[in-house]
Amino acid sequence: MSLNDLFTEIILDHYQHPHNHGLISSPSHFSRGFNESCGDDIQISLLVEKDIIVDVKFSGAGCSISQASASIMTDIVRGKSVDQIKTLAGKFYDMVKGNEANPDEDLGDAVALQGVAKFPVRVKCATLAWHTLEEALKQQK
Amino acid sequence: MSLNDLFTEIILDHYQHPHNHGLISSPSHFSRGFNESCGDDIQISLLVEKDIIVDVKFSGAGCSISQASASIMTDIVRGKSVDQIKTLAGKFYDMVKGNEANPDEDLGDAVALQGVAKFPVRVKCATLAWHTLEEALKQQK
Amino acid sequence: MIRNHIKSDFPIFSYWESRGKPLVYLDSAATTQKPLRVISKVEEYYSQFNANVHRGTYELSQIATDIYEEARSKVARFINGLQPESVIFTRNATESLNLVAYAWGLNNLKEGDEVILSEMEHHSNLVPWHIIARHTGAVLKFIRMNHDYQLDLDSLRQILTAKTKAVSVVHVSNVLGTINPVKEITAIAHDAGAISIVDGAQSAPHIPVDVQDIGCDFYAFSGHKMCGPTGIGGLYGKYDLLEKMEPFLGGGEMINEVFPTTSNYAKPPYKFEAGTPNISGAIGLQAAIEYIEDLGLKNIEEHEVALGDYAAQRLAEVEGIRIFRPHATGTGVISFTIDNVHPHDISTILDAEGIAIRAGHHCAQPLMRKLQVQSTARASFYLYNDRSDVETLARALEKAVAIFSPRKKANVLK
Amino acid sequence: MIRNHIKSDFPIFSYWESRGKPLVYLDSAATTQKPLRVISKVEEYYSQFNANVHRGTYELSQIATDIYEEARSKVARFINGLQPESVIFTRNATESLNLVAYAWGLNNLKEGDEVILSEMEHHSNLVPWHIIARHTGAVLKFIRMNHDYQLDLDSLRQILTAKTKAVSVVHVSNVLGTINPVKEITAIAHDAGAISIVDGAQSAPHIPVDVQDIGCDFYAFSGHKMCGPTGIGGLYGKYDLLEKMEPFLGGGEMINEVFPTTSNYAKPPYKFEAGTPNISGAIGLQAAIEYIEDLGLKNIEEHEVALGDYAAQRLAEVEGIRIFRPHATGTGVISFTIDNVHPHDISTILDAEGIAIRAGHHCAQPLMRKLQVQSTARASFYLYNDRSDVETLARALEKAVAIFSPRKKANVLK
Ligand SMILES: Cc1ncc(COP(=O)(O)O)c(C=O)c1O
Ligand SMILES: Cc1ncc(COP(=O)(O)O)c(C=O)c1O
Repeated sequence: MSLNDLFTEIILDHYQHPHNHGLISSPSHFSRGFNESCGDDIQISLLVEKDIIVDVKFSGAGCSISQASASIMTDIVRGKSVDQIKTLAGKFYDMVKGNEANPDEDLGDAVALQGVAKFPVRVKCATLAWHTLEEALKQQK
Repeated sequence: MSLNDLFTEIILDHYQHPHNHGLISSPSHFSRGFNESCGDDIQISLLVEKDIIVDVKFSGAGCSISQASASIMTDIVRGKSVDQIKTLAGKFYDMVKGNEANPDEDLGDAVALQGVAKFPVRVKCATLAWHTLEEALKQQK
Repeated sequence: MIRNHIKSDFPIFSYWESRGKPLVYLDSAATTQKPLRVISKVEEYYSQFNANVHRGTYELSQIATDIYEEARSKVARFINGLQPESVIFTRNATESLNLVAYAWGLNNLKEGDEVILSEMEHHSNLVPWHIIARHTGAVLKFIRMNHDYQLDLDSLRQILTAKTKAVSVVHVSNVLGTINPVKEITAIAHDAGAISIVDGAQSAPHIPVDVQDIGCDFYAFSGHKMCGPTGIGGLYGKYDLLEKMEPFLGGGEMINEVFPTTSNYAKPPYKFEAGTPNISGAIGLQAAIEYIEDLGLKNIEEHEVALGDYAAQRLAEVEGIRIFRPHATGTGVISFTIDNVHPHDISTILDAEGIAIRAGHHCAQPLMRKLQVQSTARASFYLYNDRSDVETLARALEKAVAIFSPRKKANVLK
Repeated sequence: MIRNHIKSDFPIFSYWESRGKPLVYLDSAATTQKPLRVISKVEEYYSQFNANVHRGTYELSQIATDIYEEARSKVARFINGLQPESVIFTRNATESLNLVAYAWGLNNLKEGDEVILSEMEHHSNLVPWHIIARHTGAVLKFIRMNHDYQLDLDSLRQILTAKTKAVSVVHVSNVLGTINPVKEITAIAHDAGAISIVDGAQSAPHIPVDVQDIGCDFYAFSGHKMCGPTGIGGLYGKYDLLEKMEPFLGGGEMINEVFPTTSNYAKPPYKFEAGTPNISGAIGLQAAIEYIEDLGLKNIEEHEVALGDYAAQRLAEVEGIRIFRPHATGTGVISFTIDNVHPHDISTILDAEGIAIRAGHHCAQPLMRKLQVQSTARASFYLYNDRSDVETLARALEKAVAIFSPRKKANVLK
């Protein structure tokens, strides 16, 4: 396993300069997720209108993988429908768990996280944002 | 280890025909002892006058060793002083634990229990009556 | 069919054989012997993969976590639990039952509520309820046992009331070998709105168990009674019930967030596994289950019942013997007494011949009183026993009778 | 002095060495590696002497009981407990602390009573008290920590009141390595009529411990953190206190007489050991203690302090590092953060070099908040570590800094 595959330029970039960071002032959905094992903490706030994500922000603290994954995710999901997100999340989990060698192009920048598959201890970090997003969508506010 | 050394004629005799079996009607001292491991249960009632055991009886149920040891003990301790009993008990423990190859003659018939030293799992059975006696003497009634 | 020479899978038999003192081990209801496969697995873990689980952020810890969680999945499949997360690792069946009594009982029982047990329970399914009853004011009631040593389900129906909150019974009795109809008992309990708890310490090792088919809410068992290491056991619980429950032990692993004076908890099973678990124990237990499954639980059961039947028949020839074994559901456990020979003396005489049986109350004092005995002798068979063990046992019992019958004694003692 | 080549006592190091991935194990505060001597002892037990303890009436069971009880005596002598009977075998330090919280706390605390903990406790000495406080209405208070990561005893004196019933503190912090003055704390607690409880999970393995000298009422520790097997730990308690206490878990072994709805209990330590114990674990723990004693605890302590001091000095050279280690009582535990490199990322980068350290909250979330960090990285040294391990660590940390510093990154990644 090479660290190069994990700490890619894109990851470090999103980590050091996260996109969509903060809280939406009146979100329609919100959830907070933890990784007990390493202390990652991510809050996701959403504005969903007619089943479409019109706005999304994240805040929290954690390692480069969890934060970069959240930052990238917010970029990707904006404008997508709730159903599309379900599919996307599934593709993302498959990729980082190494179940899928050729990640779907819908994943966009998230393919930068493909290297996580070689670092099983970091899978939880990569998926935290996505799980928290799915939780938020479940919780009608 | 030979079973002959354990189940001697004297032991079997005391087991099948115990001496001083029963309860003293108005004892000055009383105690009940258990062996959790095998269910032995012995009750000892005493009449002590001027520091001398003038009467002693035992009842209860248990294996041959525990019952025979109680029966023999009641024979030996009658007429002895409380101090003498302490010494005797100590000698008895030494004998059944194998700490003393040549048991003291004061132990009388109790030397029939010498073989117990070769059966470590039975030591508790042999000492139960004596421990219960010592407990009874501690408890002022 | 259990294959011949199976004893050679268990190093302890060759050890004593090689010392000229072959071991006839008939105390498997207390604890079983361990096959080499289990012993080696534990050794391998410590020599190659030892690290703490769950909290680690490096590869070795991930390996340890993976094999620990694989063991959990194995246990869940073994008893047909719906999901791995419904299995909590504990020290033994006793701790599993205490976990239920404390975590469920302390928070769900109030004064006057009733918990139903049975007349043939092991102390492990009695004393925890005594403690919780003292704290909560709950009342304990008992399913009666009939003359064939079976639980009387009518008596269960009679004592059930609207206040009954739990019915907790032993699956297979460690004294009588009775297999209780836990599926029916569970259905009766559920009809009355009570939860059902099964003490499986003597079923998991010996008969196929399907917790979904039984339908019980909790099922407790011990690893050391099924070829596994000491110090590991399990509690299966229905997941939604586990989710709703308060935790039992507090500490590392079982939490989500901890503040100075409050905390919130992780999901089951972690919520119930505080502190560093017995990792090597869990891994050894998996190896034990694999060993048992390779032999086949149906085969093990048949083997034991056949030995039990044969022993019941052969031992009936011993003078003055009284056997406590149901006609309806006999297994590989035989408790007995012999007139004029105390169980402890029987055990000593057998021990001199290299035969290990148990004498005592078998942690079931109320049952002893019900049987009107102070103690019994008990031979319990497992997959590694065979008919020659029964023969050796029977002959030694005849010797015991002779020793305590003065008329015969002279002829037997050398 | 610890002898050279001590790593060869531990099979796991040769295993990874032989696979071309030498293991630099710096997570001994989580769990330690096991010497061959301990692994073999467990194997020997299962291959030669395995039987259930205490209840047996045959020789094999007597042997098992004797070696189990010998292990108890060994533990008692190791911490200079007055008598073997004051040592209770548990699964781990967490269970030991829960035992005290439940068995002592549930029965001795009432609404408004106070329990004093400290700001540097492990969750294992926090969450059990949260649970008991919820059941009893007792109140938790905290000894403050000063700027050198030491407990401030004045703050203890200030918060002590007539309602304080117990003071429970960690002996050696698993995050900071601080050695707390538990003897003084115990004296202060006793003066106020409170009992004193010491969490010794990180002291028993690393420094000489004398519970009589400390004077504490309870002392908890884990076997797996001191070269012993997983699944075994201990609780030392003053015997008269243990005698007066209600039991914790109910079941076999811990009773005297059991009736359907009541029971009375055996003497300590048996009163607190319900069910079949982790026999092989206790025996393995004895072997671990013998191993440690052969090396000498004073030597182990010196070795670790020297490594810790060296590491503190060497790591201080790493850019952006912040080390959380008291000047007054540094040990072999070093927690740190590095600016702009998250502990979890540090751990992954180190892992790629075969270095196992821990990253996270170390089961001490309130302490993390006090330190104003979310998590730290932690290297913890034990008897088998040496200066070359520190060197490897320091160089890998420099690499981590470089990876996260774009300007340097190109030069370090191959
Ligand atoms: C200070 C301290 N207390 C308690 C514990 C709990 O130990 P265990 O997980 O073995 O119960 C630990 C170890 O994690 C510790 O470091
Ligand atoms: C029926 C039954 N329940 C519970 C137990 C307790 O098992 P353990 O001692 O492993 O906790 C036993 C074994 O002694 C048993 O036979």
